[in-house]
Amino acid sequence: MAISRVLSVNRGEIAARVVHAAQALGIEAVQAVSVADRDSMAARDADRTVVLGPAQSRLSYLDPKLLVHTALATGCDALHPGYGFLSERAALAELCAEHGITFIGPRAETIAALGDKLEAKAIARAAGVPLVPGTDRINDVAMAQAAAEELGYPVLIKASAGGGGRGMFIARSPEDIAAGFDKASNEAREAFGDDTMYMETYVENARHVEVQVFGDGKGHVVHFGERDCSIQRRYQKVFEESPCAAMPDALRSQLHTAATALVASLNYQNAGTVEFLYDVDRQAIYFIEVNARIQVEHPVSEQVTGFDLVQLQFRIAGGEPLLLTQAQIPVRGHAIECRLNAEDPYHDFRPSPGRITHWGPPRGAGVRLDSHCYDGYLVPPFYDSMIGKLIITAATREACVERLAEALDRCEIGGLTTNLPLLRYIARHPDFMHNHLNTRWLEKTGLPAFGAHQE
Amino acid sequence: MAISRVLSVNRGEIAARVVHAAQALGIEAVQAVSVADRDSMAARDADRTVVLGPAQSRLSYLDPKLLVHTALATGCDALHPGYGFLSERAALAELCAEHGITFIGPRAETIAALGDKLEAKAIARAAGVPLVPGTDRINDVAMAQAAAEELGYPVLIKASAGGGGRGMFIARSPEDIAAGFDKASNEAREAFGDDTMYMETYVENARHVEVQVFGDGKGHVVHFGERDCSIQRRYQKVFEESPCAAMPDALRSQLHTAATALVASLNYQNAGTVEFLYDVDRQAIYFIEVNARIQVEHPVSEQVTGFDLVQLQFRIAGGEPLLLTQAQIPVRGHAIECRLNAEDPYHDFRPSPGRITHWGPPRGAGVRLDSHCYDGYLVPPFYDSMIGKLIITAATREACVERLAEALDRCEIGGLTTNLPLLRYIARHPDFMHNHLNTRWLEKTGLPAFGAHQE
Amino acid sequence: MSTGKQTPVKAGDIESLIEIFKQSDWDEMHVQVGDFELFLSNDPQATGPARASAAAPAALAPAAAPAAATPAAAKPAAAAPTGEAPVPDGMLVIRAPNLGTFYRAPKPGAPAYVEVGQVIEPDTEVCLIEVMKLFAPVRAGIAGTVREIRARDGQMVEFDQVLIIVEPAD
Amino acid sequence: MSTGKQTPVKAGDIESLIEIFKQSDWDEMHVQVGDFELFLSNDPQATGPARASAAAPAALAPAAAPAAATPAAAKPAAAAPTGEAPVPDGMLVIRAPNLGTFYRAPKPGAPAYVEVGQVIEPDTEVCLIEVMKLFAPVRAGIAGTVREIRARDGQMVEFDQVLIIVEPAD
Repeated sequence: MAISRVLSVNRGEIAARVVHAAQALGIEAVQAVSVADRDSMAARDADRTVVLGPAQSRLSYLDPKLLVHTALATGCDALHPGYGFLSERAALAELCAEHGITFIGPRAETIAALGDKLEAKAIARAAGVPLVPGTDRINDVAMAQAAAEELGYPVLIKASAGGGGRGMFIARSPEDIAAGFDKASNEAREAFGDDTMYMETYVENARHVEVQVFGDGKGHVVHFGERDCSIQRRYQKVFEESPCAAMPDALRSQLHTAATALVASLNYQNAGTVEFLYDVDRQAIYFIEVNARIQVEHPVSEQVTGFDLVQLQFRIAGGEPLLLTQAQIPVRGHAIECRLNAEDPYHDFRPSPGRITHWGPPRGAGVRLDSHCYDGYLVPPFYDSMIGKLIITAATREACVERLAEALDRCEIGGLTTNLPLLRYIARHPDFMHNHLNTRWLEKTGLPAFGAHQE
Repeated sequence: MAISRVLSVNRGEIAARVVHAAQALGIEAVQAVSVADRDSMAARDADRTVVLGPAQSRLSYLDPKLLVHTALATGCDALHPGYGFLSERAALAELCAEHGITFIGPRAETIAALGDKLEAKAIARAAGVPLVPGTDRINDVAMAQAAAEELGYPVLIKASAGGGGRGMFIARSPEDIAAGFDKASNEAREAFGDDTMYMETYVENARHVEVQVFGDGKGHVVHFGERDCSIQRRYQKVFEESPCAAMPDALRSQLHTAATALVASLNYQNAGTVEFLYDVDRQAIYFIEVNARIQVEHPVSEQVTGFDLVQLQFRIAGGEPLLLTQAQIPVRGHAIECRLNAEDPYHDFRPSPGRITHWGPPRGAGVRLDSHCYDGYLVPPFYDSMIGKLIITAATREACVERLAEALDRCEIGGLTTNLPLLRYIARHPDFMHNHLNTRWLEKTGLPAFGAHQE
Repeated sequence: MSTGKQTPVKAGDIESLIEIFKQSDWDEMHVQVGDFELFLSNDPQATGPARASAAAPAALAPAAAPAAATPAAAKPAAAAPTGEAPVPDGMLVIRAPNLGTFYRAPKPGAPAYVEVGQVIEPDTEVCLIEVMKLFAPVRAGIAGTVREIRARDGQMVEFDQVLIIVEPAD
Repeated sequence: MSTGKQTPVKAGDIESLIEIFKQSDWDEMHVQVGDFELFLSNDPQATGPARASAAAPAALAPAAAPAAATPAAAKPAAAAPTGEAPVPDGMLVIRAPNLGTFYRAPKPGAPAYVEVGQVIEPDTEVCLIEVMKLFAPVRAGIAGTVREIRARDGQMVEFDQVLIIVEPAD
């Protein structure tokens, strides 16, 4: 059952990470690349590299049949999908299973179930995991006010048939409902021909928190603590940390229980992440979704628990029992990751591919860099712009933020425009230092301030 | 209690390993070097490097006061001694304790007790660990024959006052005893003025096996499997592997129990190795000694268990509880380490220091290299000749040996004479491939054959 | 597929193109040289130009498929394309449009599409490339005489690997 | 201790010496240039030549020791010796014989061993270097006039670090 040769079908830093993790376990790594990635680190370090097709992803990394054909033709008994690309495409997991290739991830049916938003919510509900509270049909102002009293203000009142913000409003008091309800329901009738309204808790001050889980496929599940990924731009995470220092321990323990209960109910296999909205004002958590793969930000969980999660993926997929109990996964210290991107933060984040003429990342205590780049590497223009992840570890969040700011100062990358100026700015922003953040902070406060700052 | 800054006081690959392990845990690493090691990898990668003194070890790495002074003067709260040099000098551990520096290793009194051969044997005996069986005073041939009958042939008959082989002989039968006893006892009287004789089991066919242990200082002890280090030249290990594939499981389990019982009886703290002679003909094990430090060959145990033992040293020394139970440390696959030395195997292993003009170690699945060398590194002539350790991992010993031979073929080191030709020869020797080895194999069979082979 | 006649696009060229784009005010740049296609955009949401269907026609498999295409698990070795034998001067090549299994004949036992010495036209089908039982015929794209068949029947070929060497018709 | 007058031994020299040794039939080679000492041997058991007691005299501590020598835990910074300020032309230097704490005076409150402007002889004691309460006086080794005291009282100095700059007597 143990894996002897794996096909790595992703690119960039995760491909290098997968190749190195496999090799550390004595597993041969074959790297599948597009022609643009022939000189990548994963290609250089793999035991064998094969060229799938041209640079375009859909003719290389996004073709499930081509990947499984390659795995079979190179004698691989396993396939690691990385993140992004086809990592959460049930069809790839299915195709692997059909051809006797171990897919390093959850079972195809798990991926399919969790990929369907409604089904994922039904699974969460059945496992007793809290969702954003809401109501069924609301008929009139009085009923709305009664419901809002129960949910607690602010609430969001929406048209069932709605979309694009029409027939929708936020109410912070009974007066707001009285003033807005009829207008919204009229708007809904006009726009959609249906004035059915309902109500949800409105989360004004939200953090994105998520729990790293691992399952053995037979119901035994453990977690590796939570991550706080509240600093986002266009739903792209920029900084991620573990633990979520802003969360009280009692709520943290609810969070962990909710996450493990959910995946245990699926007999979840391999690595996954359960994402939640953390409503800071109400001190409540609401399920968002499950990501059925290893994530970009997994290193912060590795740093605070001491486990190599990609190696653990290989071990579990290779049939090793999951011998760990939760008590053996203590969370220690604090870790923050930030994403280094080849993009111009002064010009609307436009991508800036090209050749790296000087690659001088920082080194030192608690400084880890996960990257596929090196002196002279050409960042191709065909794919996403991430060139590395800087992961900082220290005993406390405070020390970690200080170390992060210093490490970013020492980071030298020549030949490309990168988002380093923004990362440095955020690392020294008082809101970041004092952990006064939420999911809207970067777009509402951080970026505008950064723009002002540069003048 | 957690360590925040450590002084690394060793050199070569273990210094680099210690610096990197500390940094991975967020611990700042200060590297203490002699002036000859200013450009070493550990010095380059450490958060800070300080020059202790000139190249001579006794004025730098071997001066306990200088090391502790340096730890205090650089604000370190811990000191990692590596292996060799002062790593098992109780005085250094003591001096650290006196000055509030956490010594990353066992307590001073443990080091002192285990460093005394007689005391170590008394500790082993008290813990029920088997020693080489022997007798008290033997008076005459008849008594010797009776005792030998009980011990089983062959036996070694020795003068109590003996040394240098005088008054000593091996007997394989009662006739041998009858023929040799009086001659030996006369020889002893003439040489030492004392004809007291005694008898021990003679181990004709011995393997060196050792158990990697870890203790929390409070009696809880776990092991990380055993290593077979039978390929030795002048008591220097050349190849080390884990597990000892030649040992039956029942005996292996006795071995582990003996090792953990011994160190548990000492409330052993941190990493250690319990060494045994494995008598292959009698299928028995006999205690040799305990090495109260991390060893050169620790990586093979890391490879088959998946734990980072140097990081574990830091965690335990920093006061973390040892949460592992033995069931959580399964041994999986096989690993072999061989030591790359800058020495000339064709000319009596004379050291060959100098500048490395090409550093081209092998890469690939199951290939790990622990080394402080790089392109352009000058191997100084002042210290030992080890330039790296090649550690190979595979699912089985057979696959591991094949992978080792291939990796050695791909290893390119320019500018120096190395022992690579010998390592390659051994890796493909039928006795090595079929694991027909004992502690005399290299000197009696391997080296002579290698000499013949090169003509 | 690309042929030996086309100017190969080098990494240095890509760099120059990126540089030109950076210096410009353009929002998008799309360069196509034979098989080579470069799409640059300042819009991170851009998904690239519509796919030109210039590569191998995606014909369906013939009724009777060649024998199972999975080679035995061979020991990994260096990838072929980078280490492949040089193409003789003046010759053109037909390259693999993607990774897949190379077949010389439409089905087992049938005559090969082409033999050495045979004259071919751009439209001539010269081999099949199979990916998971999907068999795509490869057309020559060039005219001339087949001088060498480099790829071996039933073996995996990688993208851009030289399959067939052709002496140009002149 | 080494002084500015001595020819510094460079890594290249060590290499050349190793090379000479390799080419030879010698069993051992021992080179000493001032403070620099190289011992090469074909015998792995060799322990090196007997220690020459040429370095700083191992004098015992004076009765009254200077105040506690442990600097506060400072943030690690780049090691001093490699980045130190250049020595002015024509000047000699007195360097640290080992890592330790530098003291200008034999005990707290006592006058400094030397001051800027003072004329010194090779035997003049110029400072103390302390390691774990063992105070070793450092002698000048050279004659001249003290022009600068580079090391700061009570601070850690590393091996070979410049302590005092001396203008040679001529």
